[in-house]
Amino acid sequence: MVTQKKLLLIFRNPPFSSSANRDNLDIALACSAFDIPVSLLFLNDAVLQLHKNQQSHLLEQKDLTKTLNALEMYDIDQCYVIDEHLARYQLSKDDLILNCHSLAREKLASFIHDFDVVINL
Amino acid sequence: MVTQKKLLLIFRNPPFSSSANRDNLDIALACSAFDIPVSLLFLNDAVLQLHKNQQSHLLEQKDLTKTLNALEMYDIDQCYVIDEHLARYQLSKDDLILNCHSLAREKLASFIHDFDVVINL
Amino acid sequence: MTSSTLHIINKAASNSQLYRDCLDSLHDDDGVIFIESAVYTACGAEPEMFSNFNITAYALKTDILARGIQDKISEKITVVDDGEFVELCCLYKKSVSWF
Amino acid sequence: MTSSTLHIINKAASNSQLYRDCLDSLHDDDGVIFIESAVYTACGAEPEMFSNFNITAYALKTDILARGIQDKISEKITVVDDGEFVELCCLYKKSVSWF
Amino acid sequence: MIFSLIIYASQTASQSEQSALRFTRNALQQGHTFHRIFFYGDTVTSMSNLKITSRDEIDITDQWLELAKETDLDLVVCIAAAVKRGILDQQESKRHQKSAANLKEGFCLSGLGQLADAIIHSDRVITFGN
Amino acid sequence: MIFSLIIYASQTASQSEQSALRFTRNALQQGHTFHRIFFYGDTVTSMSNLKITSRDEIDITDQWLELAKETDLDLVVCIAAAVKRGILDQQESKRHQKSAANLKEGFCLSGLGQLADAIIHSDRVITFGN
Repeated sequence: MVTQKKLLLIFRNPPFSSSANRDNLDIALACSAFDIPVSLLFLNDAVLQLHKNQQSHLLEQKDLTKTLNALEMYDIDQCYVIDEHLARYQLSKDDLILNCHSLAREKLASFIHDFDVVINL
Repeated sequence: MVTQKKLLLIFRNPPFSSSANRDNLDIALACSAFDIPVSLLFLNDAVLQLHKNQQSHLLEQKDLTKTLNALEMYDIDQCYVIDEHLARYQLSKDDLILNCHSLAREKLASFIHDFDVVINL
Repeated sequence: MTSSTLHIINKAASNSQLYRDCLDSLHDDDGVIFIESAVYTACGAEPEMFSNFNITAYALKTDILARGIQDKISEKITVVDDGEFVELCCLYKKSVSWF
Repeated sequence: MTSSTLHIINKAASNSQLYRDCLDSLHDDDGVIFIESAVYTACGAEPEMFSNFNITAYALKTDILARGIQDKISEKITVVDDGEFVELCCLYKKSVSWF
Repeated sequence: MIFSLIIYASQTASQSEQSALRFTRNALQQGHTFHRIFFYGDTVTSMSNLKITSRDEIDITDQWLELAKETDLDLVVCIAAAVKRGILDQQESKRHQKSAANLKEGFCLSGLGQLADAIIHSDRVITFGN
Repeated sequence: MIFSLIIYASQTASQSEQSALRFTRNALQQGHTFHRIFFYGDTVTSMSNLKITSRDEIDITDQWLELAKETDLDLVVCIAAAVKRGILDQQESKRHQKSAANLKEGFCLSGLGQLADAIIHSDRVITFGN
């Protein structure tokens, strides 16, 4: 029997700057479909990916917001941000499209420690 | 009649990390063949590209050192580094494969100001 | 037309080395334009880092709107549309892109 | 086998945000290995930034030799060959790559 | 004013190609001309005609072609960058005895001399990169 | 120990694919096994059979194939990443009515489910990226 592993996906990029955020989200959906428990951590500039009021059509890009909003349908509701990273961009949790848990920066190491597999794109 | 333009190519990457340094060197050779006066500026981590004793065969990569050494044959002898950037990596001009002019960091802005076209890969 | 340079930067300020190199390269009367992810630098306190210089800092409207940060842009920043970006590239004698 | 994490970092320290994030993520008894352009971080004073932590810092020999910096590696760094890198990945329970 | 652009960024990895396209459209509207658009580095992989864009996405490469039709843009893809990434026109495909050519029609493979020429003959050379 | 690797970096833009290859060779020498090597993101453009490597350079992609011949490696290229970058096998080429297929023989296009499966069935998942 295979033991269930906890997967953490770390996001580090602002929106529209690379395909990494979308690629990482696609991993989240695929792994969730295989019943792997998935958590998402939006580090640093990646909190900007969660900012409300984005208008991706202005850049003729696909809207990642839709996929992010669909996460709950896939039973992925473990999303995390770091307080200090929100503050750096003068954001509060209300400015985000997802309902995120916030972590103190000092707790980051023990948070990561608890996972079995980490993918950091 | 077309006025002669002075071209500056800025390098910013350490060796083996991207194709930018090689791509920039190829621009230097092509432009020199068209009689465009070319200068090369190795900013920051790019000074590491000039470090002696590299062994690119260990990474199964092509040696940029050979191309750099061929620059003089192409009459490209205007190569610049920033003192402070050398010092950051505990390098002196003797550690470099090219004979470079060194610039104080405070002179960088007026140095760039004097060129007509700048490509910064 | 000026004899100065327009510096075009497109990365967020977390790329601090890129910003340091750009700052070191700013000549009197140069301009800086924040495009793509660099428009976040035009928010709040961040443009302070450019305040020691006699330069004008611009930010590209389309990229600001796409990111939904139009209400956060610092008063020190001149917001320009796509057409005005082209005009700036004509106004300044050359450009240097930082990416 | 430990229950700790091996952090694999491959960029030069000029990517300071990457290093800050990696540092923030270091748990007691975690290890860090510098590969590719990160081996420059194993030179001289740079590894100081990791000295506040109870971690072991490694650097990959092949990448050091390719860059010609074998004489500059700090004494605080354990230089490992390609085989030992594999062994470290077995020794630590998981890895996190920083790039 | 005569512009040339260097585009140096993978289309999938950045917004650069889209920024360059918007810049070009706006400059043309203002009556400026373009000596050349030079695609270099990882950008060249966008010019594959084997690329499949999903229905809800926009292929920026095709927009370059539309713009070029209306305005006679010279869209040059660096030949050295292209062949080492597997983007071939008929001639290169034949020369290297490959099974297919995949450069999108409307783009032209050529050498870095075309970039040097663009530097000489343009009032402004703008780089969009990543 | 059972490893799987994720490789996420353009071959031309980084050393990551070479690092991953060296890691794999050394782990195999030590008697470890690999459940899967998963090529994702811009990495997939390396798997084009139209790519032309100059005589003084080494094509890392071919070295994966050599290693796979000796050791039965499962080299999976993410299908979504591949088709949007113009890397097609015969089946995808036919399905999208394209003129050619260009995936190098020895690599296999498949979905992200193969990555999930690799996570479940491997003791270690290591990412090499850029």
